[in-house]
Amino acid sequence: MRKFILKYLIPRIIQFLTIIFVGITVTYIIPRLAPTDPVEAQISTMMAMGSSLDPASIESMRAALTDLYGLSGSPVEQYFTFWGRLLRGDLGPSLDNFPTPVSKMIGQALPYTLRLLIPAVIISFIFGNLFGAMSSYYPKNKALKVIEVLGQVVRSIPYYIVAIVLLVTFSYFIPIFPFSGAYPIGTRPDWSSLEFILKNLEHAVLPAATLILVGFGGWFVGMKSLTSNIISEDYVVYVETAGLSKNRILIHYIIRTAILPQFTALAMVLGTVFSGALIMEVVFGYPGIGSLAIRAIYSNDYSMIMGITIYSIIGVAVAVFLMDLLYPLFDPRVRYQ
Amino acid sequence: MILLSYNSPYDPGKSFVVPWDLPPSQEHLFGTTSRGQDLFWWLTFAVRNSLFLGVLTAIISRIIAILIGLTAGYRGGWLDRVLMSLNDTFVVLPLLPILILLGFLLRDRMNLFYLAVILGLFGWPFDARLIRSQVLSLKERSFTRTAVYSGTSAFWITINEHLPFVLPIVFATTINNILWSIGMEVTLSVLGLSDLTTPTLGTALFWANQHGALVAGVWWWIAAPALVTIVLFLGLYLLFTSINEFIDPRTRLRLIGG
Amino acid sequence: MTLLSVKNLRAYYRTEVYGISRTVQAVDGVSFDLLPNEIYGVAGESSCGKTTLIKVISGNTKPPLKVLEGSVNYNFNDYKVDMLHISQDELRQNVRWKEISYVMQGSMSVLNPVRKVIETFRDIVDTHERITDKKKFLEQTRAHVNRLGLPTDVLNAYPHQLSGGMRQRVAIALATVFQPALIIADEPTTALDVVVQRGVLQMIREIQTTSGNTVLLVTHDMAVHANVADRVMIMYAGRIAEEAPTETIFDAPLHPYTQHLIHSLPMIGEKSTKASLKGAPPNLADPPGGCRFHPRCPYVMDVCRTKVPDLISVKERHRVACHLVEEGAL
Amino acid sequence: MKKYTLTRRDFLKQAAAFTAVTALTPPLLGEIPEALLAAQGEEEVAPGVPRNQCLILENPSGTVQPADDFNRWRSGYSAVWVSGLQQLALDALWYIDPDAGVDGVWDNALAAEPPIYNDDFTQMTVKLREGLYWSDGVEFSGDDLYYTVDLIKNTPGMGNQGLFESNVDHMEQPDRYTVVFYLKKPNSRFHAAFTVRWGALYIMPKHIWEQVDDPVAFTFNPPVSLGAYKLRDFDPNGKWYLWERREDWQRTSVARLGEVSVKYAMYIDPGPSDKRVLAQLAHQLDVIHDITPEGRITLARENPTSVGWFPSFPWAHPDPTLPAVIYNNEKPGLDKREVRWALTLAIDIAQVALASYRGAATISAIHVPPTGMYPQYYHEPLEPWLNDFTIKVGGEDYKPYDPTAAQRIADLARPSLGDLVPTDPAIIKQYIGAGWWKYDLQAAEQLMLDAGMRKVNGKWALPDGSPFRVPLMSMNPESNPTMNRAAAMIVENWTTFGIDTSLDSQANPWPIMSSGEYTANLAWTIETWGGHPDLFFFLQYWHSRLYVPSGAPSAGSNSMRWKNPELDRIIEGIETIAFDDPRGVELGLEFCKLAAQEMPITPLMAYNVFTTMDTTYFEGYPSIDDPYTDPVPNWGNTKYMFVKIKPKMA
Repeated sequence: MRKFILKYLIPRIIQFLTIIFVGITVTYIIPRLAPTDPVEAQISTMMAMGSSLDPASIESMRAALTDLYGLSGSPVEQYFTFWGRLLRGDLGPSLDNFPTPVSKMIGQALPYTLRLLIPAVIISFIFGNLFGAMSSYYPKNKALKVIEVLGQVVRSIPYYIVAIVLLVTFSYFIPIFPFSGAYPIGTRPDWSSLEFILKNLEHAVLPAATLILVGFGGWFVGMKSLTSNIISEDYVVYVETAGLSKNRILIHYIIRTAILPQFTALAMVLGTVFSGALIMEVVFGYPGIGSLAIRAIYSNDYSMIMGITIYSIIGVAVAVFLMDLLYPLFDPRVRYQ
Repeated sequence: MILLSYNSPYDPGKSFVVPWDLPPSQEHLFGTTSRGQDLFWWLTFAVRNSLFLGVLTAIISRIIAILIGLTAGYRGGWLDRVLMSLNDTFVVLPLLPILILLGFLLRDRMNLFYLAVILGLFGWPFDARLIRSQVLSLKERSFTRTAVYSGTSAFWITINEHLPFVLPIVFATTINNILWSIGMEVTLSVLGLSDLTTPTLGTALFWANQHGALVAGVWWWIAAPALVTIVLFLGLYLLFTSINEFIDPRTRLRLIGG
Repeated sequence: MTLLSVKNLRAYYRTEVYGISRTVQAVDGVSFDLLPNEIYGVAGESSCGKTTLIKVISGNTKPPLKVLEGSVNYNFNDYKVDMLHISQDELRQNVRWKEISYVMQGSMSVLNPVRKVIETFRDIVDTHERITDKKKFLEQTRAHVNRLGLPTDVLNAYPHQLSGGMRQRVAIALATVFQPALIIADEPTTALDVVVQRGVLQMIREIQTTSGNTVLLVTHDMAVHANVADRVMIMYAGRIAEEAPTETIFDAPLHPYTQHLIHSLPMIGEKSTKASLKGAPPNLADPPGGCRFHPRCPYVMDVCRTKVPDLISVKERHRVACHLVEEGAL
Repeated sequence: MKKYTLTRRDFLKQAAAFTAVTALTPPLLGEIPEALLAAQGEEEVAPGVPRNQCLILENPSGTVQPADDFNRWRSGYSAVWVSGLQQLALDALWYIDPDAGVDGVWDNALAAEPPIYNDDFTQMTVKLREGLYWSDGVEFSGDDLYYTVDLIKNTPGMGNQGLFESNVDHMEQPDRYTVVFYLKKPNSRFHAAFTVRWGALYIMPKHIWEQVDDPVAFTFNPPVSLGAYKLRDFDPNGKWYLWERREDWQRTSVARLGEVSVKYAMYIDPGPSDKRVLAQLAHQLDVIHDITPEGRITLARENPTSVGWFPSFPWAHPDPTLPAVIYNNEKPGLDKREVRWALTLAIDIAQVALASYRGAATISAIHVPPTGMYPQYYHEPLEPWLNDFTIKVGGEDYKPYDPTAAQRIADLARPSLGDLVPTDPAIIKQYIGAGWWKYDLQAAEQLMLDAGMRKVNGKWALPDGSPFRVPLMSMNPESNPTMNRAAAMIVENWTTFGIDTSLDSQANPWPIMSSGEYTANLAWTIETWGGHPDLFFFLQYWHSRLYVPSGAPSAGSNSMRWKNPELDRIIEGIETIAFDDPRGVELGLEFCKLAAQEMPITPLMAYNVFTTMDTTYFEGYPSIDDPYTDPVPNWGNTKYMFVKIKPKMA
């Protein structure tokens, strides 16, 4: 056990912290290289929105805002203040919706994204892997070949195009799904009401389909290449010779072993899937993190963009870490080494 | 299509050179846009530019991936751990917000070339990991050991002995990388964050959206670039699989029976 | 009465890659019989067609491997099986493991690395005799394993927790759950060290003696054959070179290739260096004409280059394919 | 007997399918039978709220986050302001209409009469109406006004805190309905802070706020109304806000102008332009704030119940805002008047109008928006002057004005839009504007040479041969692509002329403008009252004493860094006269002439907003024929729509 902690756990904890540290530092630096200053953004936006401002009064306002946004001091001081706040779980106020804390807004949007993202990722993971394994196990099957080509093509097509094609096809030309939002206008979200949940599901079909379709091909091709080695492994040939049924071999011998690296890959692609969800939510007007991020981008809301980026870095890092921790449960070889 | 762009009767930078909003016809194969451009000819430039971006990105990211993958794989030890930590960090970073911020930063200097460089700088980690693991397995083989015992420097071992084995992987993933970068360009362009005056597959969709092509009934302005993108991706994908089959010794082995 | 009768078997690999077709003549005109209650050894260099032969007789013919002609007929106590025409279902249901089981080459790695050993037992048993009583299955399996001298603990272990020899024994235990009529053992000892090898061979021998079934033992290691086999067949480049009872093969080999194999075995007290055979085994995609051994044969004659030697019986139970023998020179 | 019944859901599906198909296949025109529509009107959009009693409007700021924060007074901007809060629930002292107004341009809303200044503009007296009540039954009085100004003046973090801090010395309350402001320095436009033109200082309910410890953090939920509506319900995710008419709406300031007959109003986030069009085609969105010109054309063709500001082309409501090509007057090359003029003459306004608005633009050659009452105040009086106006090109007098520009645009738009484009020259002038500057590359070239610029390898360069790069920044918000489309066209025009340029499309260009980190920029720095001719609204920032060089944030809207002694004189003149003084218009005309000569920025057109209203359930929307207010639904002024709009099926 001690060996396990030293050889397995400690390096992974270090990796986990490195990811978070590097990611967050980069996230801190990049926005500050941008040409715009959040305080000026605020002042200008207010003027553009038609508030009459006396020129002389702008100065006093500027000072007040700089202080409030925590932008005073040298960049190094700001950096340490930043970490200090982060460790306290305080991502600061949203600049665009001052003084609402960024974490509160993310907290509100996150469940929508997760409710969509998690089932979509799981579905595409299961089906992609299943079909991928089947396609290398049954190399002659025509239907699987068609699925493979389709999956591959869709996978490489940008999320935006897949989303817009689905939207146009199934909301405009064949209007069977709603074209915007997570529930109808005028309805209040009520997760205890079955009717509402059904409405929400109806709204989630196309956005989820986008993520599933794009994700599917990746798992498919990954599984196919993993299993193409495994199907010629001795223990597979052996049980084939022993007359085990194809399904049993596929599930217990081929998928069971090939799925392990796929779990690690699952954690790795979460960052990419997140980017996809961002675009998808924009196309479908789905009220999650993606919509929040796009609005923040359009309003130069640095603290919000940063909050979202930090959340997703931490989220993905935690997911990777958890996967690493859970991995020994699936793979006895690691467990006993 | 790329070659055709050199024969285009129209300058893609010019608007109102043909009647606008014409549906596809013999004269205008893909119809004309609301800006009075012939969509077919315009898209020949778009495909050319998008492919240029993809290839450039692929080249840059390949160089980085090879350098980092070979170094990490061969040197091992702390250097490997540092490089792979960096690698995993790049994998995990949500790229889109970062690209958007960089788009803000570079503003109109964000042309295709810079975009390719930036995408190249972000597009390497998956491949570097792949190359590293390949090198790790090569390291265990006898010829490496022989070379090590015979005193060949690490650098030359890497270049002479490992690169030839690694290159097939590099080629195999190139097309994926090209597709990825073209896709990123589309995403950024649709958000209006790239060089919008250069015709690309992304800017085609951007301007179509800007002109409300969908509700205006100018469906071909959306359909043509989407179709061309899909055909292009399909073509590149098929190229990818056949190259892969050709290069991958395992597949080849299976095909000829061993 | 024979257990297995193989007649004039021809099995080739046919591939077509990028328009170039290639044929590998892996098994080319092989005939032999297996008798009940014997250990039959098959020897030969790697890629001489041993593995292909096993594939065909155990019903594992999958493209690009193709049987061109010949027959493979079993007779398991009046249950007759034509291996080349049996349906996959029947093969799976009634023949595999129940009548023919398999100890594979590299048996070290035949166990699923991420499942406990007992799971593999369960899968195999369940496939052929649906498990209804789990307790009974566990008891029987434990008893079976113990009978073979293995501790019960191995059942709850993962493969990587077992030593190579132990894994090989587990594989043998797996192969004998149903007391099959034929056990095909393909290089069962190759990756093991000498001490462990002995144990494993002893186990095979014991099983054979107690249950009276037939073992088809394939290995390139002549020493192994000398130790356990009743009869030995020498294969060269897809064809049978010689077949005889073990003593005959080792005492009076007729084929130059057999002679070479025997002479290259280390003998106690021998001092002289071994003469090695010149050249490499032929490429079966483009085998030499006539006797396939002729390019390497120290006694090559003109006829060897053009005419394929027949496999002729020189004595009872001793067959050889060599022009020298045909012409009575030996 | 064959019974033909439809469940409501089936019907909705079919209706949606039908509308979508008609939207996408123009030849398949058809109308939904009236009977079916009536049935649809009984639909509930929310529990207890029938569709035909609920006006559904677009909240152009989209989704509101956080949704439950109604503090309109905090510094910063929130989408909640325009979710009905400032239109329906809050009220201010005065309103200036961007158009003609229900009862004149100026409306005394909470105030009983216009502001009363003393002679040197150091005192402003406000007299308030009596008999107005908050929605919780408390009476409105001078206490609320006094409290609001006092709180904001003394609370950093509140919007406009600096404005009141730097202007207000102290206040007095001679009686319950009168507040007197004593100013720190003379200010003839102090009332502007209280006057709604889009938004202004709204009055707080003192009895609520005085119980609050931290006014900056206070969320004012639920908001207590002084307007005719109160909040009924809202989406915690900020997609919709449902307002309900107050039982006692007669005790609010709009009651004296007419009956408030719309029972419910819902402000929603309908998604991007295309989705808004589809929503209106399905009669699920009564007031669209803005869509692409193409979307508007589709509605004009497919949905006969959709109406706009103009009955036909160009439909849009022109905001009192002037999109222009703004030059950074400090950049080498652009500091020369000749160069700025050359760039102006290198723009083909007809192509720009087609590319941006498909011709549905209202162009302006002079530096005030051609909207509201401004054509009468400025454009028409200046027409003869413009016809004779000359600049020096190659040492000779050159008449740059092209009076036929609007006509040309109409002619170019006609082939694709046909009868939708008016033919009557008078109507064209009213809808599309009058003339603009000539598209004359020869004159432009001569002007460049006059300024000492040189052509190197086919591209213009500075006199010393160094590159002259003019990237054009443009605003490209999510909601409206027209400015970006115009900018792309100008980039093309300039490239043809040999300018080294590119398009720099920004979602939020305002901070960049302010700091002067740009060369040329398509946006606006000129905004006006719309209904009132006073130009001090934007000119207050343009005096050279407020000049800030590039690199630091500009004072207000002088982002082009223009300074001119003549301009200073005009501004000083306006400062010292009263708001309604007729001399203001004369000074304004002088400003227009000066700006035409100097061309610090190139005026283009009005910011046309394609506000589109559906008359299926409601009628009485404002239009050019009944311009009682601006229909653009995020304006605080749209509260006047609610005394004019009537449900069709009561």
